[in-house]
Parts: sequence; structure tokens; C-alpha cells
Amino acid sequence: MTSTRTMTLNMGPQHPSTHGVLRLVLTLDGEVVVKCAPHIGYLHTGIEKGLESKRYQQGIPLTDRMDYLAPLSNNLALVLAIEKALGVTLPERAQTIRVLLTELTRIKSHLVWLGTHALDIGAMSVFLYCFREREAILDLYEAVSGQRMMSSYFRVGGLASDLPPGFEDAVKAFLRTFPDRLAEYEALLTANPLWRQRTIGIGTIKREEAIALGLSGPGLRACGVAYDVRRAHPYSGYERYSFEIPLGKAGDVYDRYLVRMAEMRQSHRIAGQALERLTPGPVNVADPKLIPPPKPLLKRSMEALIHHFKLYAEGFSVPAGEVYHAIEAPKGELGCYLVSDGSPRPYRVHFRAPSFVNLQALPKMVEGCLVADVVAVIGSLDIVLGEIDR
Amino acid sequence: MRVCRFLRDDPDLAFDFLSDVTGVDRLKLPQASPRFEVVYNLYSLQHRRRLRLKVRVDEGEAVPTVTGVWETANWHEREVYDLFGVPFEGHPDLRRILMPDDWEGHPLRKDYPVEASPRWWEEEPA
Amino acid sequence: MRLDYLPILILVVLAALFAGGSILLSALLGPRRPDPEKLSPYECGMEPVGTAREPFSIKFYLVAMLFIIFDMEIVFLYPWAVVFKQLKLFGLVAMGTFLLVLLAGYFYVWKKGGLEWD
Amino acid sequence: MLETLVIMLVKIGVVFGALLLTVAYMTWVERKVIADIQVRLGPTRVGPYGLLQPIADGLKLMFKEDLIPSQVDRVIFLLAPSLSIIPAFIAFAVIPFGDTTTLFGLLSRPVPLHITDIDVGVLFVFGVASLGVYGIVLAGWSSNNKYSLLGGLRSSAQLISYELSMGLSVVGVLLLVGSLSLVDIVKAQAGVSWWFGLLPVPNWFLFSQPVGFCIYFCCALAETNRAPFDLPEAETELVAGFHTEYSSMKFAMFFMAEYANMITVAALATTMFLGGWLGPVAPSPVWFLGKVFFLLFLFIWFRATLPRFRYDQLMGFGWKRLLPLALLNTAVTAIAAVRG
Amino acid sequence: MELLIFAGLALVAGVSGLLVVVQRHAVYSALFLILTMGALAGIYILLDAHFVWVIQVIVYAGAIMVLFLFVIMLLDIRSEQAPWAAPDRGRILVAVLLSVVLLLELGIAVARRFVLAPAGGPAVARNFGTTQTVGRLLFTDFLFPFEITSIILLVAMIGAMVLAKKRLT
Amino acid sequence: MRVPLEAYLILSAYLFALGVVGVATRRNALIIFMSIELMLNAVNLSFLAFARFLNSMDGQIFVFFVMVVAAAEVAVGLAIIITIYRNKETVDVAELNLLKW
Amino acid sequence: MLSSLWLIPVWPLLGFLWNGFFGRRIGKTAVGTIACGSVGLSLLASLGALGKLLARPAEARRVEQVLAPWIGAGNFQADWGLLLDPLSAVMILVVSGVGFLIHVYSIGYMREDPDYPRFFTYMNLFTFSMLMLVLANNYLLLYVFWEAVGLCSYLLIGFWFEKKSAADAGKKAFIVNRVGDFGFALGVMLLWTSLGTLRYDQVFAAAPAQLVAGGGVVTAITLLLFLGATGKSAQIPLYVWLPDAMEGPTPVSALIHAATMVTAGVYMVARSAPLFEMAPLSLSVVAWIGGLTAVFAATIALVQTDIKRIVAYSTISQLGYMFLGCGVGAYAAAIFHLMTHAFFKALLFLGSGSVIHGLSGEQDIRKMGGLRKHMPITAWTFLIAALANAGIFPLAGFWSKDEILYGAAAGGYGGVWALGAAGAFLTAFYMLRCYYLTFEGRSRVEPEAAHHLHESPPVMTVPLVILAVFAALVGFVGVPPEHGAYHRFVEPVFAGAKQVAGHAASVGEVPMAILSLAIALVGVWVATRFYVWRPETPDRVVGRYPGVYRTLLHKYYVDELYDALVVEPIRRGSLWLWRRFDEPVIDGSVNGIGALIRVGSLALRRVQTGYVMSYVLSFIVGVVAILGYFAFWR
Repeated sequence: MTSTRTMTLNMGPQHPSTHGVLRLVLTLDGEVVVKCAPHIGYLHTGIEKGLESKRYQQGIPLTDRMDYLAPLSNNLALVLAIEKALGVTLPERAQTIRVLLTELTRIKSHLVWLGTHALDIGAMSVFLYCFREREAILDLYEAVSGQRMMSSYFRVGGLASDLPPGFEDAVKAFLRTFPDRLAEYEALLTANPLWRQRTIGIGTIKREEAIALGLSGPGLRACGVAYDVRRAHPYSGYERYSFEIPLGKAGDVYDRYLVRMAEMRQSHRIAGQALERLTPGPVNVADPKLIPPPKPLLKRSMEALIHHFKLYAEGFSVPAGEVYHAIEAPKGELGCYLVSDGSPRPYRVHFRAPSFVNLQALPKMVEGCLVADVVAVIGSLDIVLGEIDR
Repeated sequence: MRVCRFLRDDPDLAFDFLSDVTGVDRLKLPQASPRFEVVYNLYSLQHRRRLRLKVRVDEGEAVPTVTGVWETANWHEREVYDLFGVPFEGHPDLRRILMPDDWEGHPLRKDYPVEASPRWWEEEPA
Repeated sequence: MRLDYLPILILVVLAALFAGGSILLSALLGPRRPDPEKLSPYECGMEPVGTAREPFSIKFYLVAMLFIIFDMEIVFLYPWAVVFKQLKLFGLVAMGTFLLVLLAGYFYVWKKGGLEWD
Repeated sequence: MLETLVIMLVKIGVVFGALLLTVAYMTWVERKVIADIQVRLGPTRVGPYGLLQPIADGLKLMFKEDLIPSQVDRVIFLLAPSLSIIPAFIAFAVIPFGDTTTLFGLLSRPVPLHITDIDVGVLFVFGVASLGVYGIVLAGWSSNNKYSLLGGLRSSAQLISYELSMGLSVVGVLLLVGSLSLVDIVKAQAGVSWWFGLLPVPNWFLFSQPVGFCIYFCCALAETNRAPFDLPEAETELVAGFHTEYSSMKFAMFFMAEYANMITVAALATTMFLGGWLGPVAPSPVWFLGKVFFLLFLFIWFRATLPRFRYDQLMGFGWKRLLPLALLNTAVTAIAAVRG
Repeated sequence: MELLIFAGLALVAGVSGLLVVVQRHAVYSALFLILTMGALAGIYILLDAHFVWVIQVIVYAGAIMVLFLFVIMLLDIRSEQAPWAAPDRGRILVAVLLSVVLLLELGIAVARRFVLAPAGGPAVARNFGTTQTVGRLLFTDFLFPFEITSIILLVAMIGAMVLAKKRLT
Repeated sequence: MRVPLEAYLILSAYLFALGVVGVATRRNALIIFMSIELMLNAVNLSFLAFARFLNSMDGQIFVFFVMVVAAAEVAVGLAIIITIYRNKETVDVAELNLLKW
Repeated sequence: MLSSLWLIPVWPLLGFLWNGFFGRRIGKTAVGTIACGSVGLSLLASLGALGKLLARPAEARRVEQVLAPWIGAGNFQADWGLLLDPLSAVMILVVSGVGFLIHVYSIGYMREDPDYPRFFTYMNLFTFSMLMLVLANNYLLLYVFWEAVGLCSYLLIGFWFEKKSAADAGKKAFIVNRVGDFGFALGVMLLWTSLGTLRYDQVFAAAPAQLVAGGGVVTAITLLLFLGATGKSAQIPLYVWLPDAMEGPTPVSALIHAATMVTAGVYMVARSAPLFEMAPLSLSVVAWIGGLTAVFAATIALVQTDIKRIVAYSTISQLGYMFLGCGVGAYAAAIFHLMTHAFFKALLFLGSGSVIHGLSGEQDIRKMGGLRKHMPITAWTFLIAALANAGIFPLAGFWSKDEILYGAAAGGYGGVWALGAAGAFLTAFYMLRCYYLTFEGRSRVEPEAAHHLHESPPVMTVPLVILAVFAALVGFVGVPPEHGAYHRFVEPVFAGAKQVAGHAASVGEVPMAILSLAIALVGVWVATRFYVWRPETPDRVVGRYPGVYRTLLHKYYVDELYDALVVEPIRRGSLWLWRRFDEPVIDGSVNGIGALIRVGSLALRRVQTGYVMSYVLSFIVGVVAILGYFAFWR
């Protein structure tokens, strides 16, 4: 008599464990989730619309605000799409720096995920440890761009500037300590029976369902699908790096956890390789239509001055047409669809935000779980509302 | 729909992964009619191939939904509906997704009044 | 022997005074600026939806019921433990029988799902 | 007669004061220790090393607005914090914190260092502790908030579940001692035995009742709502806990009750398993306090380390694992006691 | 001194006992019942029941009343109408009258049987009412009832379980 | 000053009578139950008083068993009340006539 | 250990409770383990008790323990009391020991049965009841468990109650037993009215003083008690239920025949020896009934073709020997035979069970033969049991049976001795016949049964082997006859009784032993001649005496006789009563009363509101009234 009666429970939008302003309407039978309906849009900022009114180079800072835990990945997606439309190729050094920084970004994003995920399940110390590491990466960000979070460091056709002196040593120092730290966190969690009890068999999703739902990134790989854009469609020279794609089997919270932990190791490995590859050279394409000439040149070359003026007055234009370019962001496949009408402003920009798609899988994952598990599952999806709502 | 199903199930094509669905308002482009273009980005995990599928409709015309083929299309199509006002026929749950339920207009249309201040919406009903 | 309990009485009074005192103190010292929003129950920032009560009742009841039964058992265990050195094997058998019977109930409840929280 | 009375009152006063002080400074210690573990600094601003932090906290709470939400049951709402703090304080009455003392010869005859020693000391502690449930249940009920109610019910169900195993875990010790008086229990742990003729080990029940101690410690964590059993306070998923609606000093009282309980269970553990005040060289209260603080440190350490149970897992652990284990421990001890 | 403490405890027990019966809300009844039981536990100490008093606290106050409170809260019973509502008045009057008669009878019985019993009772052995004594008796002279107790508890456990799990439609 | 036996007995009788009043007058099944507990407590008090004044421990042991019975009774009784409540949504005994058939 | 005698019966009780409540849930393995374990534990406890008892001097080997007062109405007093003396020590050993082996065997035998838990539940209850029966220290308790044993046998015989014959057999056992029990109950009542106590020690102490030896009262008491014994122990005239009891599962038969139920009667008579010794008439009745039963049942067994029935009739016959022994005052010998019999009879049953199991349910020995090749262990153990039963030196049966016969001869009961000797010959013959037809010679097994023919699993054969060892060797505890370890242990119990009987050693022991052995050997020889050397002889013999054969085959038509004499008249009478008396008179008055009550209750109905409060109120009125009575008027 009593058990057939269900109750509706509101979780969020102001709830500490929903990672932002997500609102879930849960239908419960006892404590078992029967239905879960996510409500989004509380953070809608109109980035896609905004980009239409910005010139190409100006649009980059807007993308920082999407996945604010991995701004450089967002920059990269846009920049690569534009470069694809323009058909330019970057110098070696620029590509290597991009790889290095996006992999650091991936580590940084995963660290925040690990910390909050662990905190949701009650392991509070891990949270603080993770933020300590994240601080180190933020310091590196600051060093290259002057900004800690919204760095907007990449440019169409290259980078905002070359690396500052001493940067490589700083990265090296970080990479030296990081594996041990990571092992420490794993020691706190991976084999911990409590942690396993809370995560194994929770929020399971099958391989076929995951594909049908368009899951990407660690969530998909935890189901055993070896899809990684870096490997499937290499960009920025990823084909030249050796790394593995960690896979899971069960597709539950624990596997997603393991996959991300392993990804951090792989990112560390790629970053190390990138550091070795770092040879001196230009960081921008030698195309004055895209990249403003160096300051001293302005005083000597008229041509340079014109280019400079043109660039800053109306920007550059992209040939009419459309491109789709996807990268492997920390959260999954981040695609950028760009339609150009030949003007200096994009006609239409659309981002395929991985969190948006991944969140769609949440109802399927939590149905049949307990309410307390919902938090664990959300944590394991690693969503960022800024990216979902754009 | 049949095309979609074929694209997914044919072993030589096997576009089992729907990356993305989005829309373009072609109002200010050449060939502006039909006005809207719904773009499907397909991907084949097996063959590592991408495919872009486009459907063009005019104002008020509906696009058949592909949620039956790729479940993930659900939210994507809602987003297109929300931001462009393109309805999808047979969609299980066609509601606004990003904008509040009582929002007026579709922001990503090219004729959406960006400068005008929007009518502030009511407190969301409990 | 009864005198041993006097300090406990005093301590009870002391603790009660402390508790009452601090409530009183904060009531006197703290400001009072009530408003309806502040005084309404906390519900995650949303208006409450439905009631939370019904589906949980039986489990809580069962837990408390089992607690009573086992509490009784423990209450018997204490005097037993205290005189155990004199009872020896006899005590073991007597308590063993007692416990076996209760364990039968315990496993019955277990098998019936009385210990599950779902 | 008068001297006895005075001594008694002095002892009560000292214990009460010390308890209050310890409670206050436990918050500071906890913050400092956890901060240390988490490579942070913890409180530093108020006083040297933030030493005045607890006092500042207390003052702040005292001057906070004392919110009484509308539609609550006022009487019980006010009563609940008191009901939770009074038992927490009086449980300490029977715990011996030291051997006898003459206070460096100041007193004419040795005075035992405990407030009182009653025949049923162990049961007294458990009985009084079991009264603490009321504070929680009533707080949850009177708040007129469904989260509070559920939180209160859940916490109290947790408390009573673990109370059972806690009660059972010490039966082994009682079997070996044959008395419920805590003083007797401590005295039974005097002396040292030699393991393999080489290793001197004190006759603490920790070594003869390791399983009992482990069970006790688990239950103690659960009874005091500490990690990994800290659902009542930290379960963010569904319920915010029984004291959601409490503020100001009333909230502080729940807080103090929790820490006082923590100290009590640690003190009881010390008495029952760690030989109480016994120890060489240093004066007995020092040993007692040292052991208690060691246990408290363990409490804090666990909190900094472990993730949290889910509620059903928590109840299952208590009923399906700890309870049978505690019974088994009792049975094994009894059989061993009969044979040897 | 003893008389004073007794008087105090008896007063608490008596008044709160009365309040148990006349409270409108079950939660208050339960609270006053706990108070009554607490006061009685104190009186038990005066009666040299050194073990029983703490059992009273643990079992009655610590367990039974918790179950009561749980049930009250789970059922969420709001106040019933005033116990002296009109339709019940006749019955209540009869009941109260009967109780008064009962009390009188008991009083008379006490007076007739036990007048002049020495105050304070006989001197008892030092171990009267201690855990040891209770344990020894319980496991010798009262062994059989003790074992039967387990059956009672078993039956209660199973009965309550079955009842609580049953879904009547 | 020592306390005479009569004092205990009268207190016990008084509490017992209170319980009777409660059982007979209240309509809330839970309160009726509590009144029964009150009566049991009153009886326990008598037992202990007699035990003390007759210098025999039997009364104390008996109190033990009374408590067991009380515990069992509460467990089953409240289960019944819950069952009834789930069917009838009330615990008012005036609205329950299940004994009639 | 002796202070906790109650441990012995309590284990099967716990097993019973546990399996009864949870048997369905805990799985077969657990059920079997619990059942066997509980009996095994009580076996251990019994052994412990025996050890403790042996450690005491002979005159102190008597422990009595009152667990709890039971009934104390007026001057009637009965307790839950246990008594351990050598007699009950032997009995508990037999019950728990043989019972344990049978339990173990059942694990294998009943493996496929869906009602496995129920079976073991009953078995444990059975064991418990029997242990309590032999450990009781007074007649009332004895009676209670006497009934309980009857109930268990009813439940177990009718275990496969879907089968009509099984259900009928169960009912038959119950009803026939009822007749005996009725006599027993009367005997107990008479005992109490005449002596005012039911405690053994008090009874036996008071009897010589308060009753006239050989007088009517004591004779009546003992005869009534013996009536009970004939019921329980299947003696003439109440033996008819036992062969039918074969309808139960074989382990049940083994348990009933060997260890528990049927021995209850013998035990009771032996226990009451002091009373019987005071009533010579009863003693001779016991002896003659025993002897007659021994021969009577043996003759029936000669021609039966159902393997279990043969064994069943042999049980009746052997029980006859025991009573014969009791009747001639050789109590120790009777109990000795009881003990040896328990082993070899259990073995016989389990062996035949094993055969039946191996033949997929075939019980007819005409459809067996030559099985030794397929089931060697069963065959060898069965042979040992058969020879033991036949009384072949040096197997167990020889020593005990010889002692009984010697007792009869020495006591001067010539006629009885002759019956016994005849029985011994017949026993040897039919046992060997059974063995030969089953295990030797040409196979007559039905083809499809032959197909599955197999030796039983170890869980069944191991108990067989253990029992075989005991059946072969246990007789030696009674060597030398009359003075063996066994006798030194048990004899003192009957010391009091023996004074009356005395011993007139008119014949030598050794010659008597040789004589009885010779008789048995003749039986063996005849059987061998009939069924091995000249297999055609039996048919010839049958052809010559067809009337005798048919009579024997139909068990002397006793069942038919009972039907005609008892069952049919009762049925007719009842019918008549129903028609002539029941319907008009009883029904009429009942209906009248019913109508009256209906009218009355309509009036009372208004009181019956169904509201708890009203009931409480009236309840209080009652309390006040009663208390008022005590307060004011007393």
C-alpha cells in the first residue's frame, strides 16, 4: 500500500552537490529513484549568440566561460575550427605548446573533478589536496597569460605570446612531483572499501546505451569504447605522441573514476613528451593577415602598419563555408561548428558541449539507484553547467 | 528517418554516434529559403568517419525527429527548438530547454531583437 | 552506597543550569529581526514538493523494535557477564540457549528483509 | 563530613570545567589537526596560533540572532538542545580519571580521582548516552521541517543501532572483570605480561579483547556522528540533518554535546580497553588524558581520511556485520573464560 | 534527607504522571512519561535497587520510549480533540470515578495490611540489589523464567516483524 | 528520615490509578498504550518496595521480567497500531471497532 | 556434566525447533547437518554422562535432577525431573547412538525428498521425546513423552501422507497405540491413587510398604502398564500396527524398531521391575505373552515376501524375547538384548533400505537375488546382522538371546523356554532365508531396475559398516554372561527386584549356551538347504501344506479378525447411534440451544460494540469489584 506511493523531491538548483545551478526533479519510491528529470538553463549566457557579433579573434575570451574549469580546451576548439576554415598550419612550436597546455588543462580539470567527487562522497581531505595541485597549474597559467582562470591564451594562427622564460623549468618541477601526489590520492581512494562500496555498481550504463546517448570522453571510455578524438582524428600533432587510451569495463562510477585517474597519468606523459619536443621557433604563422606584426616593425614598414591597422580595425575574414572541428576536451568531445559568410564575424558558431550531452545520460544512470547515489553519479559525470547552458 | 536508420545500421556506413545537432538561420545568407537548416553531425566509431546531414525547412515547418534512431538527439533537438523555433515532429518531450518556459522569441534567429530589453519573466511557478 | 549517587544528582542540576543558562543568555544577547522568509522551513531554495514521511515509516519502526529486543538481551548479558566467573560452563550453556533462541529470531528477521533499508 | 562534601563539590566543579574547556578546545584542535593533514594552516587570526578562536566562536554564537522558525513546537524546540547536552555532560560522572591523590600532601587522606564510583558504572554511561537520542529526535520533530524530521529519525536510528553493538562489545571485558564498576575495571588491567617472554605488554584489555575494542571504536564513531558515519551532519544528498533550523546558542549546544560525547566515549574506551589512568612514572591523570587525547586524535584523523557511508550501507554494517561480530566476540570470550 | 529526596521525586513522578494522562498531544505525553520513569528510577535507588534503576533508564527511557516517539512521529498524529469533548464526557466521568474508587480501595488495602511497617525497612546486606546479586539469582533460581524470556522476545520479534511487513489492502 | 513502605505503596497506587484513567478516557491509542506503561511502572514500584522491605531479591528479579513483557508488548502493540493506521489512517480508538464482527 | 543432564535431550529439541522454523529456508545441507549434529551432540553428552557415571562407585550411580516444578495441584506433585542411572544410561546411549547413525543415513536416503526439512524436524522431535521418555524420573513425565513418541511415530509413518496406505498405516499405529496408552494411563492413575506419588524412587520405596505383594492392586497396575507396553512394543494382541508401519520411510522404520519407540515398552517394564516383581501373575503373563509373540511373529516372518515386513516381524519376535526375559526376571538380559537388538535391527533396516534404494523402490524379495555382486557392503553387513539376529556365536545376538533363554531355563520356566527355543530356530531360518533370497543365487531383478542397480552412497554405507561393527562386537560387553562389564553396570538397578525372584541355578550355563547355538545352527542349516542347495524345496513344502502357508501368509488373518470383531461392530453401532439417537435427540437439543442463544445474543449484541474503550471500561469495573471485595470484605 505504501510502497506504491511515490514522492517528488527537488534537488537544486541551490544544492552543494549539483556542481552549479543544476536542478533535478527526482521521483522517489522510498529512497529509490524512479525518475530523474534534470532542469537546466539557469546559467544560460548566450555565448553562441554573442560570438556572432564578435570578430573572430575577439570571440576567444567568450569561450573561456563555457567550461570554466578547462578554458584552454574551449579556446582550442574555436581556434582550430577557424584555422581549419582558413586552411592555415601552425608552426611546430605553437602546436607543441598548445598540446602541453591543453594536457595541463586536462589534469587541472580532472583534479577539480576528483576533489569535488571525493568531497561529495565524504572524503574531504582529497578535495584540498587536489586544489593544491590545481594551484600549481593555475600558477603556470598565470605565467603564460597573466590570468589564472580565464586565460584566453590561444589565438587564431598561434598564441598570444611566447612562453615566458623559466616556464619550462616550472612545468618540469610540477611534472616531477605530480605522479607521487596522484599515487597518494589513489591510495586514499582506489582500494578503500568504503569508496568502492559507494561507487562500484552504481550509475552503471551499458556500452550500447552510452553510444546511443552520445556519451563521450571518460564516460564513454568507462564503458569500454575506445573513442578518443586525439587518437581518432589527431589535431595539433597528437599523432606524434605516444599515449594510451584508458578503458573501463562496467561503465559504473568506479570505472569512470579509474579512467579519469589513468587519464591524468596519460596527460602527464603527453605533457612530458611535449616538453621534450619544445624547440625554439616562431609561435605564430607568418601571415600578417592574421597575426599582427611585431611592434618594432611598425615603425619601419608601411606594409606592417597597414596590416596592423586593418587587423585591429576590422579583423580578418574567413572564406564563406562551414567547418566542424572536434577536440578531446577533458569532459569529452568538444566540437565547434562554424558557418562563415565571408565577413570578419562568424555567421553562426555552435559548440557541441560534452557536458550537455553527458548530462542527458544522468536519468538513465540513476534510475534504480538510491538518492544518496545520485550525488556520486553526478560527480562521476563531471559536468560543468557553464558549458551545458552556454 | 529511413535515411538515418540506414546510415546507422548499414555495416559499411555504421554512423552509430550522433555527435551533434544544431541549426542555422539562413535569413542573411544567399539561398535564404527554406529559411532554417538543421545540421546533424554523424560519426562512425567503427570507421572513424564523419558525415554532415542537413535538412532545410521553412518557418513553421516541422522536421521529423531522429530521437528514435539516436537517443541523444533528444536534448539537441530541444535546443534547436528552443533557440530557433524549429519544431520536431514526433519528439517525445519538446519543451524549451535553456530558456525559461514562458520566454518569447527564439534568440538564435537572426531577426531576434538583441538590443531590446526582454520582458522580464515571472517568478517560476512552484 | 546510595550516597554514591548524590554527585550525579548535583551534576545533573549543574548541567541543566548550564543548558538553561546558555539558552537564556543567547536569547537575551542575540538580536531579533525575524522576517517570514527567514522563518520559513529550509527546502533547498524551492517550495516543498510532496511529503517525505510515509515511505520511511516501517523501516524506522523495525529498527527501533529490533533495538528494544536486543537491548533486553544485552540487559540480560550484563549481569550474566558479571557473575560468569561463578557460573562457568553452566552459565555458558544457559546464556547460549537464550542467545540461540534470539538468534533464530534475528536470522528470521534478516531473511525476511527486516534489516534491509530498501 | 564537611570535608567529603567539599571535596566532592570541588571534583564536580573541576570535571565540569575541564570538560567545558576541552569541548571548546577540541574544536580548535580538530581544525588545527585537519588543517595540518590537509596542508593548510587552520585558524591563525584570533590569538597566537588561533588559540582564542573557540572563545571568539562562542561569543559570536552567543550574539547571533536566535531564530525560532514559525510553526515550530516552541517548547520542544527549546528543550531539545538541552536534552542533548545534559546527558553528554553527566555521563562523565562515573569515569575515573586518575588514581587516588593527596594533592601533594595537602589532604589528610588520599582522595580517589573520580566523581563517584557506582556499582553499575558501565551501564550508567550507556544508559545516559541512550538518553541523548531524545535531543535528536525531538529536535527533528519540533523543527516542522521534513528534512529535519527525516534527519532526526535517521540519526536516532543510527544511534540506537550502534548502541547495541557498543553495549555488546564491552561484554567481553565485563566477562573478564566480573564487575560493572569502572574503577574495578581499571584496576583489573594493572600489571604487565611478557609476550613470548620478550615483549612487555600491559594487561590492558585492548590486547586481550582486540575485536571488542575495534567494534567499540567503530560504534563510538557512529555514536558521535563522526566520519565515516557522519551522515546526520554531512549527508548533503537528501537530508540536511536534524539541526537544520537551529541557530545561535542552541546550535552551539548540539555542537558541544557532540564533542562532549566524543570525549566521553573516548574516556570510556580508555577506561575499558586502554587501562584508564594506569601507567608508569607520570601522575595518573596525565596518563588518562594522554590516552583520551590519543583516541580523540584518531577520531580526527579518520575524519580527514575516510569517505562516507551511504545510509543503507551504514545500517547494514551495524546490523549485519557489527552485531553478529560482537555477539561472536562475546561467545568466544565466554568459552575461553570457561576453558582457562 | 532521604524523605526529602523521596518527596521531590514522588512529586515529579506524580505530577508528570498526571500530565501523561491529560496531555493533548502524544509527544508531550511521551515526554512526561519519560520524566515519570526517570523519577521512578531515582526512587528505585532509594529502594536499593542498584541494578534495576539503571535498567529502568536503559530499557524504558532508552528503548521503549524511543520506539514510542518514533511511532508518534511516523504516524504524525496531530492533537486529538480535547479529551473531555462532549460525546465522551459521560464515559470519562465514569472512568475517573472508578479510578478514584480503585485508588481508595488500594489505599484501604495498604492501610489495613501494612500499618506500622518500620520506616526504611530492615537493614539489608551490602550486596542487596547489586548486579552480582541479580545475576546470581537470575541464573540460578530464576533460570527457567529467564530462558522463557527468550521465547517471549522471539515471539515479539517475529510478531512485530510480520505485522509491520504485512500489507493489508 | 527514612521513608515508610506506605509512601511507596501509595505512590504506586496513585500512578496505577492514573494509568487506569488514561486507559479508560483517552482515545489516542498511543496514549492508551503509554498509560499501560505507566501502570506497569506502578506495579514495578510496588515490587521493588516490597522487595526492599521484605529483604528479598525476588521482587527485583520480577521487575526484570515485567520489563521484558513490557518491551515485547510495546513491540507488538505498536506494530498493530501501525498496521491499523496504515489501513484506517487513524489511531483514535473511538473510530476503531475491529473487535466487532 | 552430570549436573547438566538436560543437555542430552535439549540438543534434539533445539534441532527440532530450528529445523521446524527455518528448515525451509536454510537449505538441505544445513538441515541435515543440524539434525545430525544435534543428535550427535546429545550422543556426546550421553557418552560424557556415561563416563561420569562409570567414574562413580557402583552404589552412587544414580543422579536425579529436577529442572522445574511442573504440576503442583493439591497434593499432586509432578516435576520436570531427569533421572540417570545405569538403565537409563544404556537407553540414552542406544537412542542417541543408533539414532545418530540413522540420522546420518537419512541424509543420503532422503536426499531427493521434497519434504526433507519436515522429515528431519520430526526425526529430531522423535529423538527428543524418546530421550525424555527414558530420562524421566516419574511416571507422569514418562507418560507425556510416551504419548509424544506415539505422536511422532504417527507423523513419521504417515510421512508420505499423499499415499493412502501410508496415511492409513499412520492412523492405525496411532489408534492401536491409543488402546495401549489408555491402559497405561489407567495404570498410572491407579498407581497414583494407591501410592500418592509418581516419582520412581518414591513409588518403589512406597510400594512394598503400601501394597500387598501379589495382591489385586499391584497386579492390576502392572497388567495395565503392561497393556501399554504391548501397544508400544507391538506384542500380542496389539502388534498389528508395526508391520504396517513399514509404510514410512525406511530410516523411520529403523528408528522405530531399533532405537526408539518399540523399546519404550520394554524399558518401562524393566523400569517398573520392582512393581512387577510384586505381582507374579503379571510376570508370568509378561513371560508368556512374550514367548508367544516371539514364536507367533516368527512363523509369520517365515513366509513373507516383503523384505521390510520380514524384518518387521522379526522385530516383533525379538521384542517378544525381551518381554520373555522381563517375565522370567532376567531384566538385565532383556535390556541387554534390547541393546544388541537395537544395533542389528537398525542394521537390518538400513541394509534393506539400502537394497530398496538400490533397486529404485523394489521391496519384494522374490524380485531380488544375487545382489551381493552389486552391493557388497550392503550384503556383508546384512549378513552380519542376520546372523546376529539368528543368535550365531559370537555375534551380539547370541550373547543376549542366550542369556534370556538361560534365564528362562534357570528360572524354571520350562514352557516359556521351549517357546523361546522354537522361536530361536525359526528366527535363524527366516533371517537366512531373507538373506539368501535377497543377496545370493540367481538374479530375479526386473530388467529396468537391474539397469540402475548400484551400491548406495558412502553417507549410507558408512553407518551400515559402523553398525555392523557394533552388531558383531557389542555382545562382548556382556561376556562372560551374567558377570560381564555390562552386567556389573546394569545389574544393581534391578538388585531390589531380584531379591524376590532369586536364582535357582539348576542348569549349567555353558551347556545351555551350546544348546541354543545348536538350535540356531540347525535353523541356519535348514535355510541353507532350502534356499541354496535345493531351491525347489520351499515350493514343495508349500505345496504340501497349502493351508498353513496361506494362514501364515495372511498373518493368521488377525487383521481381518480385528476388522470383523472390533472395527465393524463399532462402525455399525455408530451408524445406528447416528440415525436413531444423534439426529433426533442431540441435534434437536443443540439446535434448540442454538436458537435460544441467538435470541439471547441479539439482546446482548448491543453491549458488544467492538470498541476497545467499552471493553476496557467493563474490565475496570471488574477490577474494582474484585479489589473492593478484597479490600472491604476480607
